[in-house]
Amino acid sequence: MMFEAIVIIILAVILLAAAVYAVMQKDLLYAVIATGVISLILSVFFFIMQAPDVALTEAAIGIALTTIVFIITIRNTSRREDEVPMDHEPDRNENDN
Amino acid sequence: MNSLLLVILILLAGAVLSFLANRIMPILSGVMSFLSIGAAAVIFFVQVSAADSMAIPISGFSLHWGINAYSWLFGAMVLGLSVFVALYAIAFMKGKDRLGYFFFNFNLTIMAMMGIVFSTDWVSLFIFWEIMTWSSFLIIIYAGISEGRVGTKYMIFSAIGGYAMFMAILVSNSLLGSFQIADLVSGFGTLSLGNQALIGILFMVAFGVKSAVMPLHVWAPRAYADSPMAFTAIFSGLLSKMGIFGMGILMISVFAQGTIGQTFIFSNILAWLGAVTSVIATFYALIQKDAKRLLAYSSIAQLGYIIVGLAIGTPLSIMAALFLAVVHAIFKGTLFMVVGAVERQAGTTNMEELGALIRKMPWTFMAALFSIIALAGVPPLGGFVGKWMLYESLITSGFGANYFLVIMVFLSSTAAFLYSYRFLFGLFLGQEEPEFDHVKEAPAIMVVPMVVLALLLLVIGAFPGLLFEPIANAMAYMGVDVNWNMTVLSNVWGDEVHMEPLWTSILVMFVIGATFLTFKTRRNTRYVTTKDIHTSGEIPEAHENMTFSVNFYQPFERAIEPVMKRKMDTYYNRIGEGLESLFGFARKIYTGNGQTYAIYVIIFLSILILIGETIFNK
Amino acid sequence: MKKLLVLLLLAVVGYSLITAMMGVKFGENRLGDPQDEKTVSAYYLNNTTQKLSVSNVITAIVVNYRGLDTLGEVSVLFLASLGLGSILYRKHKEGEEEVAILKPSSQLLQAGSKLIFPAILMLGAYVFIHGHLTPGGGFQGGAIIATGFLLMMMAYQDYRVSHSVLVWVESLAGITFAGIGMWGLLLGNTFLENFLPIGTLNNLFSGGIIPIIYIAVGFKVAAELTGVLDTLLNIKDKH
Amino acid sequence: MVVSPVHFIAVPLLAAFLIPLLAKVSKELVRIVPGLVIGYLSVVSVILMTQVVNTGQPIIEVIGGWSPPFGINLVFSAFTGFLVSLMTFMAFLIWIYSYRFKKIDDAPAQKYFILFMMLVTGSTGIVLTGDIFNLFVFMEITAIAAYSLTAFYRDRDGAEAAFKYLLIGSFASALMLLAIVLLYSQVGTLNMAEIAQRIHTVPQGMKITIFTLFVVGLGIEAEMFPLNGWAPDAYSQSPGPVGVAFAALVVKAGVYSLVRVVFTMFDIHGAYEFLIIMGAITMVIAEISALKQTNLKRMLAYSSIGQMGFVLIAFGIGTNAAVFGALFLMFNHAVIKGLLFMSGSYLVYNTPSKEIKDMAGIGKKLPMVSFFFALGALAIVGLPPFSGFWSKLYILMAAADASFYYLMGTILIVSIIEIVYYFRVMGRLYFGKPQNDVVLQKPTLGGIFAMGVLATVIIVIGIHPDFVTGFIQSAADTLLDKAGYINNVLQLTNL
Amino acid sequence: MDLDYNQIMSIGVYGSAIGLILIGLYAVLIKKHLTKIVIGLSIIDAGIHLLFIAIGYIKGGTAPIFSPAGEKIVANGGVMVDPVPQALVLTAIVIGFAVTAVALSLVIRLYRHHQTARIDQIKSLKW
Repeated sequence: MMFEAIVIIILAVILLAAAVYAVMQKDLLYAVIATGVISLILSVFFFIMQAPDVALTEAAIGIALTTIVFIITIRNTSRREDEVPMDHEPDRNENDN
Repeated sequence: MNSLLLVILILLAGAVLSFLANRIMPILSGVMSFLSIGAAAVIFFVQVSAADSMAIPISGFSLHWGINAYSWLFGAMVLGLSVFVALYAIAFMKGKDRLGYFFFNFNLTIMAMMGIVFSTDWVSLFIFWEIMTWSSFLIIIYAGISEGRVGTKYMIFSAIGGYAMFMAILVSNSLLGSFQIADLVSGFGTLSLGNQALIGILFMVAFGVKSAVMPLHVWAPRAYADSPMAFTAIFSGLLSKMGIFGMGILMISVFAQGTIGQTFIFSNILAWLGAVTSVIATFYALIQKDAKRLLAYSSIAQLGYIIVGLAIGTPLSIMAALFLAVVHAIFKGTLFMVVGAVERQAGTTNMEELGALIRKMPWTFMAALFSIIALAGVPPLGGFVGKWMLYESLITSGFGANYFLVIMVFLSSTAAFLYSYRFLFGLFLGQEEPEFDHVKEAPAIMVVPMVVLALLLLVIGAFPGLLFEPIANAMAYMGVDVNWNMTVLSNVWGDEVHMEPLWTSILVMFVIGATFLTFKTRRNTRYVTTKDIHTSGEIPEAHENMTFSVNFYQPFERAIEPVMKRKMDTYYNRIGEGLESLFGFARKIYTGNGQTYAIYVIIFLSILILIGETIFNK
Repeated sequence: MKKLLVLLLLAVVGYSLITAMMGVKFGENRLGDPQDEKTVSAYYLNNTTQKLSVSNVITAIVVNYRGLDTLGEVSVLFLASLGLGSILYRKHKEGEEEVAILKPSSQLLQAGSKLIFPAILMLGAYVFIHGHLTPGGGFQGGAIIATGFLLMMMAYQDYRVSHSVLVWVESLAGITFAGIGMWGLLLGNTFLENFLPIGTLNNLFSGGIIPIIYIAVGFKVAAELTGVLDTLLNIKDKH
Repeated sequence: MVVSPVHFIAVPLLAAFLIPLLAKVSKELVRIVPGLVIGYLSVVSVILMTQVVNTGQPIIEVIGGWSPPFGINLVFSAFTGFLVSLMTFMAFLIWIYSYRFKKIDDAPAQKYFILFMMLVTGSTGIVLTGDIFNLFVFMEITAIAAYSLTAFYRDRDGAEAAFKYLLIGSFASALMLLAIVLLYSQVGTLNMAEIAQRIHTVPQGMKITIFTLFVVGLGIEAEMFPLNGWAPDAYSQSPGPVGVAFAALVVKAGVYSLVRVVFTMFDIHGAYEFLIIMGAITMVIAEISALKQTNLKRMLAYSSIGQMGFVLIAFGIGTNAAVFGALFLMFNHAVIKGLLFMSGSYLVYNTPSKEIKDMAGIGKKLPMVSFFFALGALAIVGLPPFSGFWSKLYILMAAADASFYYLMGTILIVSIIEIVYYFRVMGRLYFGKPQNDVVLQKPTLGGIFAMGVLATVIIVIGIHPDFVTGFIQSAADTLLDKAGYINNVLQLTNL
Repeated sequence: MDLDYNQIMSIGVYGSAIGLILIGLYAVLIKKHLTKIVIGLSIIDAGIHLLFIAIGYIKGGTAPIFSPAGEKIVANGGVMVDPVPQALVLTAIVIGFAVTAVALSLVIRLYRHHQTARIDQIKSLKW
């Protein structure tokens, strides 16, 4: 039982780290792969929590399909998050809150 | 079938038919409208009696219609004048486009006014009130002057009034449990003073807008002037009287029941507003160059008198007010028709350009002359009687402050002489302009209503008792007993009203004299044009004033300049602009950035999380 | 500034979530007494084997107890593939150069894919056919099959799944699902009623309509996901 | 075959799956079949509605033979039935209206009708279902159909509007899912009747958290301020008929679910005042934003949001009379806003700039359409004798009876703003010179028919409101009868 | 370590679920790139799914699948985890994928139209 708990904690740390990486990474391809990692760990989580059906689904859809859809999108748009804006319109919206 | 319903349905059917008739032949539109109004008038005067009433059940409550002496007076006024105006409109609108639209709304407005008159509960009154508002709005924008801005202003003020009424109705319903007008009258005294004031003020605002009382009048001049004249005759003559109708119900019967009616302030404020309205509007009328505008302001001023009369609240003053209301409907209707005829024949109503139409449009001039005399309150026409009663009632009503009111009313009616004269001079007298040589008399179908109404004024002036009787009935119904031994009435027009020989002779003299003068001028006078040689060979330049019509009352204008400087309009415009820019600022909330919207969602969520306990924990 | 605000908001949201989750003890048995069938889950656990003869309770829930959810879910996927087509549709302009999105892949991948592809299909089919017995089912199986097709599309640049086949599979599967539901309405007065004999537990042919529906779902999901991938992979690049 | 509420979901889904095959037979079938389905559904709804009103008993339809709370159930009560009838009726008119609106030859046009049918199915499903998670699923069906339809036109900024809608809509579904998670952890059931029965066992703090999540999630769908940033964009960028569908179906479903949560599922009393406050804020902000709009459809969108605020206020007052008024307003809003969007999109279509200021004189080019627009404008601001007046009257009556005088004042002042901008457009339509005499698109026969039907409804209901008040009254009674709802749904358990 | 199993598990599972939700939310609210925002949305979804499964978990429970051997597991005093959340999450995952696909297709179209994928550059519809 305690083994499960330790695994969970370790996985949780990796999971959150992957999530933070996915959000912070400027290169979207890596970010997308990080989301794949999130799905992977999530699927393990589901498995540990006695949900094999969900784990299977998450594995097939979360890891494979979602990732590939993201990658196709990146291929069709821009790969870098900090792409140079096409029109140099001053960003008036930065502090409108 | 119930005759009340029949009247309404005939008018409604007339509206629809005239709309459809336009497809077949434009002129049929007007004819259809005239026929339906005529039929309705016949039914109204022949069939409708006090016994008629009907109820229409609607889920939750029911609408009641009925008729009484008070509403009969106004109903008679509406249909009586409308018949003439509808006849006039056939010719006036001939050749204009979208007649179906015009006559549809024309008929609908008249239907709505009859509906207001027939309503004995507030909801149906409100329904017809709003129908009247939007149908008249549609006619105002028919002319399309200044891109509907006039219409918008009219609609804003009407909406303020309408919704004030709506609120008053709903509040009184929630307090008294009934929408009946009679129940408000009987139950008003039981309400707390605060509620009385709330309901009273809201109703005052509602009716004040339509009767163009001082701070709420700004829509009126342009709206009156910019609508087609055939409609302005109705608009100024009758629509504004619906405000008076409601005001009458309130002042005469509702407030009499409540404690608020007895307070000095309430009725006096209204009386003062009326008096101020009449003075200011008269001044404005003086400086107008356009005959339509002049008449529009004059209407506002006249409504001011009526409101003064209602507000003073003595039997004599109420009688004066109602008398003036009827007479004003007739003469102002006629005058607007006159202006309409001039506009149609001469193409303009600018008094600085026009002149000397008397020769070309003598019958129109006759109608104008009679009406303007009635307007100015000169005997022997109807206007005199009403004004005299008003002064009398003000003087005898007892409040010391009313003497000042008398002065104000007197001031404004004196000033009214000035613009009356200007109106006659500017349009019909003065120098002849060559460009108006081609002008001809209006077609008979337009002249006949005007002349008939003008003669009606003569008849009322001579036999005011004809009007006193229904007015007295109406007042008796509203709970004000007319004491026939009042000073003025018992002198000449006592309860046994009869034609005094003196008056008869004066009247005959007057008519003959007027006719003689008219024809005399036609034959022998030499007409002087502006291009005549009195400049001794020098060709006048544009800036040199050769016409008396220009700057007619220049010295007077200079005298009243300080009063004119502050226009109510400007304040409203400023408020409107301020609000618009405020609103424009408010919509900046929608920045267009989807992320900002997402942040709003989370902000909202956080706020609810933080204060949710206090909101929901009950 | 904005970042600070957002962090503040996140703190509030996080705080409330944490306090909320404090009230939900982890691993606690919330089903109540197992014999007490007042709880929905307890009812499912107790009765599924007898009443439906399905050993995978989740399958029973997904396909039968809450079959309407699944029908809705299938339609969501259907709508997504439809919507994708409509959103990404572009009139083909004359003279526009088509650049394929994928780069040609290596020989190894091509050969390997060809080898693996049938196995993946088999696995997917197995997963959804045995949905009522073992973990897995229509969605999982369908998704697995779709990944198989994805592999082929990536390996072979010009690999095309016949659109009309996809449409046929998708439609027929969908019609089977909804049709079985309607058939139940005709026979048993309720939509999606299990009108077939339920068989014995743990047999392949057990559970009445459940395996049939799950197979249909499997085909449908596979077709829809493949359709989505096909649409996305065939975007004509402008550059 | 006996009609049953499940047809509202099964038949359109069956048709949706069938249509791709039918398209291989004939392209025309792609647009005929959805119409037939929706038409059939509106007939079914009328049959069921009369049955429900006559017997006084709601129809509880169980799915899969599992009685609630074990299976999902559909509830066709006087309340839900009223909304479903309204929705299917409007949907059928929208179908007629859009029948020739798009040319069928390009590929997305074939998808339009399926998407539209699914939008209708999702909305009716939200209203009919008695299960909270199922409601979530239908909401997603509606949402995905709505996103795709919003981005339908490629020549507008549809994709932008759709993305904003999707972003906020995803928040809605995430929050709602979270709420369902927490709710399930507390009550262990998903059936709304059973939740209502057990909600008092939930600790107060937890209950409020769940409720907050529901309110925010559903408030997005119900266009509550400040959650409605997506709405003006989505309304203005979607094709005309879809705008109608948003106003007549999607928002109604959102408001329905919010009301269901507040009135039936939870027993939080402060929620009513909350609805009033939020409704008032929504209405004020939306109407003043509408005032300055230059784009007609955007103006209509803000007006629609404002009306939803008004609906929320009416529900928040919470008395029977107020709920009656609110339902009446929902009916009116669907019909009138439908007419406005239908006529408005022809006006917009014939004005290349799509700006109100360039619509001068279009009334001469398109007299019929302009007439319908003017009629709709008169009705929506609540002028008698059109149907909009009655709902306003009833709601304000209820507000007056509950002594909400300030609220009444606010509503009426906002109504004045509403009058200003609607009448400004009306003035513009009829006057001024048309910019060009070319009529790009005359209204189709179907369009005129649909608008004519709506106009007739507006006038007839305006003159004789009792045609619908009976139905609305029983709908209001049903909504407020919480114990009755629970009993009706859960009595089947004992069978 | 005086934390018991339950506490560790709840910190681990709930913590990562809430953490995912918050991190995803951060991405949606702060990041400007549309793809990043969609990534954020899918992370939020993942967190909620995890939360849902965690709520259904029962300590010592087995997966709700009746293998031939343990047919009467409930009757014999054994525990199974709550099957309902699993069924619901199954549905939710598929729906989440559908939404993500639609979102990404919109991103592609927005990029085609505006030649940028920054959300603050794409606001031609406002006020």
